[in-house]
Amino acid sequence: MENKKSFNITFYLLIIPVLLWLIILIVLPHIDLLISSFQSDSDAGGKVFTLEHYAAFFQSKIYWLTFVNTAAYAIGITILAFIVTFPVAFYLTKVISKKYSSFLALLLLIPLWVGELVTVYGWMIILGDHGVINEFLIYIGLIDKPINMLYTNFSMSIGLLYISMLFMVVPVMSTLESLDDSLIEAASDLGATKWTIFTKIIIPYSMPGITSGGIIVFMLVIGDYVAPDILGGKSSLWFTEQIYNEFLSTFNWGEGAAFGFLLLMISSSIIWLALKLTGQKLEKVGS
Amino acid sequence: MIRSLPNSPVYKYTYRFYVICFFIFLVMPLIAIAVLAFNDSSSVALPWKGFTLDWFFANTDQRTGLLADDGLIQSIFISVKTAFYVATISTIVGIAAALLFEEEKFRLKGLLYFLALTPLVIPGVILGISILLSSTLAGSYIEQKFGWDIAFLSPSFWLVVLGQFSFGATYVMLLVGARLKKFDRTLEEAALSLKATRLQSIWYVTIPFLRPAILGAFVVAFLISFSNFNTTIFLIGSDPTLPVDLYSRIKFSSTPILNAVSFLIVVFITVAALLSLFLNRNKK
Amino acid sequence: MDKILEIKSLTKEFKEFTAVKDVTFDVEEGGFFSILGPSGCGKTTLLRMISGFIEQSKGDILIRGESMNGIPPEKRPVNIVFQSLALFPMMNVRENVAFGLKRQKLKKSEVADRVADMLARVSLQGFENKKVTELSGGQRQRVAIARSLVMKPSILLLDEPLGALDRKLREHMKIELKLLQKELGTTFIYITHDQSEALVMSDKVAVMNKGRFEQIDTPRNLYKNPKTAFVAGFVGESNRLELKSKEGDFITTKDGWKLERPGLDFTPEVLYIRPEAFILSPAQDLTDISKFEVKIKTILFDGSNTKVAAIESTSGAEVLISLPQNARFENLEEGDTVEVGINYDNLKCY
Amino acid sequence: MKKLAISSVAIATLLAGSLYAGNGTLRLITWKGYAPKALVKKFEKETGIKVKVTYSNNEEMIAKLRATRGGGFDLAQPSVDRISFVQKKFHIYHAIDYSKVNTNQITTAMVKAAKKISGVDGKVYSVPYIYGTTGMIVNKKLAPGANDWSDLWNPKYAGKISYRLKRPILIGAAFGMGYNPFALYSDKAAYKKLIEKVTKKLIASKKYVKTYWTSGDTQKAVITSGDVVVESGWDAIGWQVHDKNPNIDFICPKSGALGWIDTFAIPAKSKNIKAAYKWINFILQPKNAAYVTNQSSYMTVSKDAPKYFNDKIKTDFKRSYSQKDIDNIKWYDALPSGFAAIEAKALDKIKAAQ
Repeated sequence: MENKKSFNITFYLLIIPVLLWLIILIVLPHIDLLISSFQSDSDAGGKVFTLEHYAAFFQSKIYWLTFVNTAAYAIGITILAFIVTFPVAFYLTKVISKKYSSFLALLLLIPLWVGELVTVYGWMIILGDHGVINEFLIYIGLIDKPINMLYTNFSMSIGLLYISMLFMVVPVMSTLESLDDSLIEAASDLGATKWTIFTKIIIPYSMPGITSGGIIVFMLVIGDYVAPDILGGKSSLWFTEQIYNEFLSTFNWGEGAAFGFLLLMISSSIIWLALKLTGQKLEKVGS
Repeated sequence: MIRSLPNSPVYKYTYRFYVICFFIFLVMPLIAIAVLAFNDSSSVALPWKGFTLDWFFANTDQRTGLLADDGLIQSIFISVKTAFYVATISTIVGIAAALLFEEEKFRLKGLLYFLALTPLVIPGVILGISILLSSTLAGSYIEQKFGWDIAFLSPSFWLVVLGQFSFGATYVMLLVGARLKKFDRTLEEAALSLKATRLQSIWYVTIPFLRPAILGAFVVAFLISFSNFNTTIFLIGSDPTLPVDLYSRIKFSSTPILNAVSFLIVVFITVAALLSLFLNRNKK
Repeated sequence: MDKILEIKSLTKEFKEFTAVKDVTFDVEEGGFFSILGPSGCGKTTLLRMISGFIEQSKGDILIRGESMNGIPPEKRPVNIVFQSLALFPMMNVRENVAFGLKRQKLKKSEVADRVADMLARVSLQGFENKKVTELSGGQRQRVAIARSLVMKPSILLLDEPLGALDRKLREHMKIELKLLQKELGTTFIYITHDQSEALVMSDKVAVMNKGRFEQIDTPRNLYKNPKTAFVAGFVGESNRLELKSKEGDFITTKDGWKLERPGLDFTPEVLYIRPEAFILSPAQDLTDISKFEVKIKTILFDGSNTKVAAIESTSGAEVLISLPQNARFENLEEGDTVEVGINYDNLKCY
Repeated sequence: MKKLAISSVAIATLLAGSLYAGNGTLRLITWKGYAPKALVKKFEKETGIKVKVTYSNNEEMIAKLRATRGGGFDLAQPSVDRISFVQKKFHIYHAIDYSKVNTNQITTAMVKAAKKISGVDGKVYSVPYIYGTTGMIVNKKLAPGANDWSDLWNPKYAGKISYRLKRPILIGAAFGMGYNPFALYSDKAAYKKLIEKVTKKLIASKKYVKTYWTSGDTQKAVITSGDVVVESGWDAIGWQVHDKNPNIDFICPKSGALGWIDTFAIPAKSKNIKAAYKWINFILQPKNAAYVTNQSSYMTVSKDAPKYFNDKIKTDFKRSYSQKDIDNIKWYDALPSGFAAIEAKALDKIKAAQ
């Protein structure tokens, strides 16, 4: 504040823990990540500069194919999350009465807090060959042999959608809450159809919420490991699995660091692009 | 379309049907978990073979219930412990960050604020591996140079706490900061004019005003820590947290005991959520 | 003139209460029709029924003789200007005004022409590309009206559009709106709880209370001859005095103030007197007036609208009296005693 | 606020108190089934040392120890062939002091093998514990002809094949294709070429695979359900399944089963080396070792344990292994450094292929 005398001690008391946090746990580790990605063990036991980790990535088709595949899925699931949840967010904020909406909104948050591992496990139970859906369909006689759903790209996508979609609902609902009903009435009064109202009024209005939600969903999906690993099939290779493998089964940390850095690059550049396209700021995403 | 606009019945009921489907989709895994936690069968699958509480209480050679499974109890305990420390440290640093960015003016503030927000957009896996890399680097260096083996510089309980704190503080900062935006700054000025020091005015005026947000942020940080997997997996030592333990059990063998523990988590969260709804309603 | 809108026995019942009860009225082509009433009287419900956002429980709405039953809002030849104005924040002025025309799939050139023409008529040339958030309150108002009028509605419904403006701007907009309506010739139906807005702008005003129309009249008549106690109290300023009894040509207030008021064929309960109905020091040759003495308690100076609070000598009843706008009573002081008279007609009894 | 602060401090002290259980703990990282609950309880009772068991597999075990620079655990159980190259590079194990190991309890040949395979610079880094083979688990009713690695890409069983996408399948497939990968351990380039060939084969036949199993339980589950009729798997698992469904059994592939030895290795920063040796000597006591084998069907190296084997184990062993099969077992030799990376890439490639 303006008062110079009282400025000192309080200011330092506040900034020192924050600086320690940001420098030790955010900045330095990421510098290390970058450096490690350019290092490999020399025969003498020291470290030498190398481009081999990046070369490995760009030369083996499987790595960048997985990379592209992961990014494409992440974008697809982000879009899907929007399509699936937007009508619900709208329903809860604009259609039903407040009495029910606060209860239902709370219900939305429960799977979020229960945690990914538990809900992914739930989907495993549901989609398995002897899972809830197959047993039910067999029971009612609709099928006589289980449909193979678990361990496929389908089950993986369901899991990813499920764990991430609620992060779309929350910010979208908060922007929709501030949307004045009379805007919709005015548009209807001026002869707009439901579709027009939706595309020209509601969507543009809730764009800030959609962007925040989209970024969080995208981030979660592209960086997720549990759902692809537990629900994914024999061909669903997720880029985080590569990183995980490099660190936790093949002990090639340098290559893992390079992959991690590439993942960081793609996720931040797609987020940057999304912010640019919608003309928003990162600060907004947080709030 | 909205409450005040007339709709055709077809539209109205189709819409309602969709929303109902969505909520079924939403609760389906939770229900499936809950139901199969009481199924009298050793495999986690239908058909229903009768009701049992074995997966909570049994302690025989064939069946081990949750209460008899030391490993699982241990990992629940470790998770609670981790979450408690993470929430505490995150809350303290998060409040400091919120006060710093809302009330102070200094050079490079924009850059620092941007850094504080980055954990929101850095995948958890990356946070995990980068902290693993840097702590190993620092640990090896110290070990070679001084011969000290510093526990929290290699995967261990405290490294997990540090790793989860690195993003927990961001959430606390945002939640507390949002409340701080509504704070009437003249209250602090009034305290200063009544000869309180800056620290006293924060402690007696600002912090009490922020209390609901601080409590909320503590709970959020606790829950985020309790359910974290992506970052934790890289930093874990010999003490697995509940999600890590669940993960390896799901990978190696799933028995209804996993349903039992998942069911308890769901119940716990639901009760907590209903309680918060009830308390908020009473306040109004 | 032709009736553009006919409302017949319109009723709207909600679960717990009846918002609009058996309302019947006509609006003439090109008129400025106001519905005046306190908040919660049902005027917004009435407006929303006309626009089609709410379906009536009973009764008919006819526009140019055509029943509107079952016709959705977007198909009715009416448009609304909302209280909040409801300008689309993500569009600029031009896009806001063009919004409705684009929905009609008109040719681009026609849309552009009509928008430009409309913006000119509301004096907003040069603002086409401004964001609506950058406009002043008055400009926003005009955008909202232009946006509706460009649709060439038979009737423009205005839902307290001046409510959100500050006082000074509101005074200004009243006049501007009236002039705009005159110039355009579109029928306006205007709802408000502000009697001054209704009186200044309207050709006809309907006073609404608890779901019913109390009186439909010209502003002048409404003011001069309120038909009900509610109208007398709600429209314009009045001294309200409760009555105790009536004996022959005399009435007595609760305070015990006895006044001459011949020609009543019922026993009234309440008396309304407008502050300007008092005649200070009336000429002796005036007839048909009630006379009495008051003592000046305090002078409330307000320029042309200066009043005095005075106490009637016999009963101690307190009344507000307007001072005539001439220099004659400039020297009046607190404590002075003045003779006052009121025309029998101006003693409104209900 | 004050209340919150006070209760926080209270909880913190409470938690801190329980954080370290003290020195009387043995932190064991091992495979599922290697440390049965009953024996853990018995050990705890006898010695007063508490045992904390973490389940893992070779890759994760090594990765974890690498990350902690040999800390976090007091005793690990990697396969014998995966020790030397890791030790050379990361120095994460203590050399075994064989004077503290009760070698009388252990089959001599196995000790010899462990010493040879896990030796680095004259020091030995492992004590053998359990051995077994990776071969085929076959549903003889539904896949009567299946008897070799090459049946894992036999179109006859399309959609009903499973294996684990880890190192053994590369080796097994190589044998199935008529090569001997172990012979190429001295020639990295040739080994790489061979692995590339194997990779091609496995990618081409990926369409026949139902799923890749990931653990003992999952390999059991897929073949029990009937969804899979031929899989590569561990002998013990095959026998476990055989109990429930006699049509299913473990068989040694024609071109040779892969023999592995899982061992004890002491991490460099083990905090309780004493307890580690105690556990090794305890669990290899004939009765205890026999208990492990009887429970899990995993074959122990304990010399006198077979006396206490139940009949089931004996008949299982006889049924699956003829003398010819035993002679034909391909024992893993120490993996030269740099080879793990070649194999990891190959496995990634197979997983990613569509």
